[in-house]
Amino acid sequence: MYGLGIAKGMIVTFKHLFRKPFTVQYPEEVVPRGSRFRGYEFTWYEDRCTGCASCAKYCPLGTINIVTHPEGDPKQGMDYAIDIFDIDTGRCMFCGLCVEACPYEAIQAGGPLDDATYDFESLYRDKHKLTEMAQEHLHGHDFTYPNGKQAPQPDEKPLHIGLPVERDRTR
Amino acid sequence: MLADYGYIGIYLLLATLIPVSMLLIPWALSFVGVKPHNPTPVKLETYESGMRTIGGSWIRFNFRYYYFALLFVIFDVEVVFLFPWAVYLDKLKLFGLIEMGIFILILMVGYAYAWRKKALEWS
Amino acid sequence: MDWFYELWPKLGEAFRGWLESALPDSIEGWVIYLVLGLLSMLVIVNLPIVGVMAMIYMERRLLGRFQNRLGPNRVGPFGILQPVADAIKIMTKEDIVPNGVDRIVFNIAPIVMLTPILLMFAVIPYGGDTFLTNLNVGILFIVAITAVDTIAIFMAGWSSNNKYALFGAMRAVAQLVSYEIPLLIAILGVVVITGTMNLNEIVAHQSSLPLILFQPLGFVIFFVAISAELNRSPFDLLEADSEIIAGFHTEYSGMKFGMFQLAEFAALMGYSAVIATLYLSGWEGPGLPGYLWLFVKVFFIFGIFVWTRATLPRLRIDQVMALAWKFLLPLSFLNVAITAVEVVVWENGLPEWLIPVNIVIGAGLVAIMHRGLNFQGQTRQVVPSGPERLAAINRPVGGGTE
Amino acid sequence: MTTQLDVEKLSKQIQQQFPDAVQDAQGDYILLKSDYLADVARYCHDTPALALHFLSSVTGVDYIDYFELVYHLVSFEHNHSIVLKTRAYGREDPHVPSLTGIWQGATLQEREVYDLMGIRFTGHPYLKRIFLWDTFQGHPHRKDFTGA
Amino acid sequence: MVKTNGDAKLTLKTEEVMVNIGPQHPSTHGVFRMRVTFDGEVVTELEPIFGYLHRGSEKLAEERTYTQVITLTDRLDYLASMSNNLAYVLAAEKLAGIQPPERAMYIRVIMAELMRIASHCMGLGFFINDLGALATPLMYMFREREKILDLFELVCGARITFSYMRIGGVSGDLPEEFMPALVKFINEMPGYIDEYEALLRENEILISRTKDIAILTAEKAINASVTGPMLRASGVPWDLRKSDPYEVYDRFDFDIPVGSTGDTYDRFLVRLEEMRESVLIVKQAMEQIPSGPFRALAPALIHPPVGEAYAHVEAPKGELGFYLVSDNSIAPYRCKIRAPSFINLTVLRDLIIGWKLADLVVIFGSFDINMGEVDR
Repeated sequence: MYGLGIAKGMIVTFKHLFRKPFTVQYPEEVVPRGSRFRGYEFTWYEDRCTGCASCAKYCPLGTINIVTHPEGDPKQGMDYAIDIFDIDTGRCMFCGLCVEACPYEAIQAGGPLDDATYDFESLYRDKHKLTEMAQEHLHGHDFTYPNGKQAPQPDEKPLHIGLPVERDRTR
Repeated sequence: MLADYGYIGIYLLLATLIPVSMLLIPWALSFVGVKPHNPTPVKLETYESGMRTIGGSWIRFNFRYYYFALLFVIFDVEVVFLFPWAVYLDKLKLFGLIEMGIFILILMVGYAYAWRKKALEWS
Repeated sequence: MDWFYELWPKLGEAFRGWLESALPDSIEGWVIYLVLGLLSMLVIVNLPIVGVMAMIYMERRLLGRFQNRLGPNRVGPFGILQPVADAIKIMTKEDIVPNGVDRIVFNIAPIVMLTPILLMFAVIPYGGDTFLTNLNVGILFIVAITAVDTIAIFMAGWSSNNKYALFGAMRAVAQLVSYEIPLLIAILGVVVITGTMNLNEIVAHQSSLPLILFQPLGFVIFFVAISAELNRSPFDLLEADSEIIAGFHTEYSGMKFGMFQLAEFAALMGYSAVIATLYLSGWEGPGLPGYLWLFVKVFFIFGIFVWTRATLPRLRIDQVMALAWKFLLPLSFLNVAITAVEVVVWENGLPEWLIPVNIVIGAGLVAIMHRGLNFQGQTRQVVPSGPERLAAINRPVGGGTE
Repeated sequence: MTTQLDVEKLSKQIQQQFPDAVQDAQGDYILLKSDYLADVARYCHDTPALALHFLSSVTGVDYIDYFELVYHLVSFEHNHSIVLKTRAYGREDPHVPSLTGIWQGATLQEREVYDLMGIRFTGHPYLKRIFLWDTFQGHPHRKDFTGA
Repeated sequence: MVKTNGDAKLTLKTEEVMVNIGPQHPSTHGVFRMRVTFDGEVVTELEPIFGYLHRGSEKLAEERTYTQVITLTDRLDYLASMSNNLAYVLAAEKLAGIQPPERAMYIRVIMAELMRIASHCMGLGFFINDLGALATPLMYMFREREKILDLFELVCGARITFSYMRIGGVSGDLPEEFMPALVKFINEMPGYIDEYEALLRENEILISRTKDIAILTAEKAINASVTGPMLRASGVPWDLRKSDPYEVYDRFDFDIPVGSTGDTYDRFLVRLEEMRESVLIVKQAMEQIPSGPFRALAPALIHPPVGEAYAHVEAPKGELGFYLVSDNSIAPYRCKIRAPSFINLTVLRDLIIGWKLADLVVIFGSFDINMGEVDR
């Protein structure tokens, strides 16, 4: 019978009139994110980082800038001290390869959805800023890393809050 | 009855005034500085999916559309005849019915002819 | 509830009394008459503008619910101030007039579009004695005056010097003009039964039974034709967004664009009122004052328009034309013929047992006439699948562990 | 499972038809002389036993000394596939015959190779840049491309 | 304008009008551009113009390690990133001779089939949108796509650019909350497909707009290298999952929906039915999936031997192939992408000419192309 198909379709849409909306009203409700969520923020833990620069090598876009120098007593095994550890999250595409590359889980993906900034400069995060964000994350999440593991101890040390560093864009 | 048309006349003035004022209010707003006005050459280009237009659009367009306009004129005139008949059908009774039947029949012959000649197709 | 009925007349009387006492005696009575008339005109001319805001809100919310989302809900409680925000935004938007348009026609077109639509509200009866004018050719007046919109659309499309607008304008010429005829002839069925073109009398004629019962076929034709006239889905070819961007108003921005939208929705409101008046016994109804009944009916009909818009895809121009000329036109003539015969046979009003007969006749005629359209209604199978296969696909997987 | 055609057998078959067409046949591909490309392709397309009606992809590879054109052919009827290769020499005007006459599917792909690799397909009906604009200088997929 | 011709016939002279459809057009699915000549409403000439989204992915791949190229493949057909990942990873594994563990193959199949459902949801939704149905079916289909993206987010943490698959496996095992969520979704999905079918399949307007429109014959489709649902709608039962099974597709029981005429309606129906078959495959894969490692032991920087490899998968849009040439370095020497959307457009001009403006967008919509893949 002609017109039956249209009638069927009309019934389908009519049924939807009484269904609960699928959409979520964002600022009030937030969809729960999975534990592997590769968010708009990287947390980097200076105490775990050995300065091996695996992450920088893995990054397809080269957004990670890392400079180290050897340090410590040669008899006890040399360490690397990290001079510069910058992530230009403005260029980052959040592929998560650096997270996978890190053998010590020092850099981890995760973080909030609402991470808008007013200028590009603040998307460039140096090691002070990254540490600050990492500490903030730890304090806010019961000393759990974004990948779900427990941080060693809530340390009593004051947070590494660095002063804003003038940055040369040409570098 | 005539007073009704007078009302319509006054109402027409009002109904014209409102759209005109709707155009004028934004125009006035632009003096207050609420409404921006910064034309650029690209902004003032004719929109054609973001590309420069090729050729003008005031052209002799395919006349297929006008067939229907012509047919419309024919039928519209007939319908005007039908309305007074419809109002007085209860007084004209069978006579009116038969007469209008003949009238519509003639119309239908023309309609069938147009259909036959594929004037109603959109080729 | 009595005060409710009396509210507006009482208010009017009070205002009139205040005016009489306030004005010096030297001023003639006709001034009061004029002032009152102008005031009621102002009310009526603003009615579509305010109503359109309500309708836009309703359409967006309803569409949202049809589409399993919420719709506007941010501005004001439940988002009811959204149309107001939209109105303010559209007023303060930059008004871009592109190079190469025919400036005069381009600027006049929105006015030509909106004025007839506003005029239409002058003759609609809002209640037993609530109307601006009582024209004896009321329904004809409405159809005639709104037909001017075709010209406005063509003006807008042609003057824009834009090819998409040109397509829209050309389609307008073909489509709007074609659907005028089934529309008029469908109205003829009502006129034959009621014997008048006066809308008040048409409503009075339906005090016992709404005319949709005696004119089911006429109602369907009218509804389809009016969807096309108001270019509502599935006939929204003039502004088919997926094909010709925005059709005839592609180049319009700011308030001019807003006026096209306003006119479109106001026409929708007006014609919903006309449908209610012609077929659903207008303002008649138990319990509520007339104008409220009319608004209830208007919004009900509008809801159906939104529903179809939410469901149906768009037709193609040749199919739209075929629908008008090969389906609706003969059908509407048949409808008038059958109605005329019925009216002549039963001189003292149509008997009630004609209602099911008319519905059966209408359905039968639709079933016969649609063959002329060459519309294809047959579905097709693409995979040799049967109920077993579907059962295999639909079988639930249990567990959740590995 | 799509089977690889036996390269040796096929190359012998081709050599019977076109004696010096095959330059090399090893691994899973047949390297043809570019002059014979169109003929061999036509042969592969028309021979019922081969019935390679489907041209899957056309690829250009820049080996600095020469350009290699790789054609992946598939037969839906027999569910087998073969890779044809040919070489275009010279960096100024490398060219190979176009296969658009045999497979319509080659039109856009050959245009792409022409645009990005700069290999001219003789006999292509509409050989024009496809991704880049007409005034673009150079061919970006060449190994020596340094930027426009 | 009446003009007398040589043969004394009165004809009305009309002009043809040339219009740009795209790149800024609601129904060109991105930044595609067609320069179309109309006579009235009828298309008389059409020239597709590409390149507005050209990013040089193939060239970029030559400067990245094999693992880093995975992130490039995400951006090809961004509605079906998993399938792109899969195709590239297969090619790289073939090149380097790495065999992924069985569990990884099952995970990949599940991901690819979910991706197919999501991609077809978008393809059909926008196709109906081009028909003018004011986004209602699109919204319903978005709903299901969102659910699939939620699943993907559980697995890999991203919603569009997954970068989930790795050479030799996948980047992470299925998290424990994944399987219950998948069970819930996959049991609901057939009901949703039934809903789409009730809404669309028998709709007379849709049928009259699509049936017998733009018929693509089987011979022409094969000759023009058309693949995917378009090819199958033309009546060619060619699906790489059946005819050249990769991963573990040969272990599943599923059908290949094949159309009979090759018109727009068939292309629509084939996609609708393919969603059903994908549901079936996912269900079987869920029941069969073994436990074990999810990733083969492969070096971080692989140096494949000198050689070349071509691997193809049945992506939602058609045969997606990667042709990799290795020179034993850490980056591919040449990475060619056989993009189905791009090659399917070969027949665009032939199919559209002679139809009307309204058909143009519908036929184009039935191609279901993705500009990220067309321009690469």
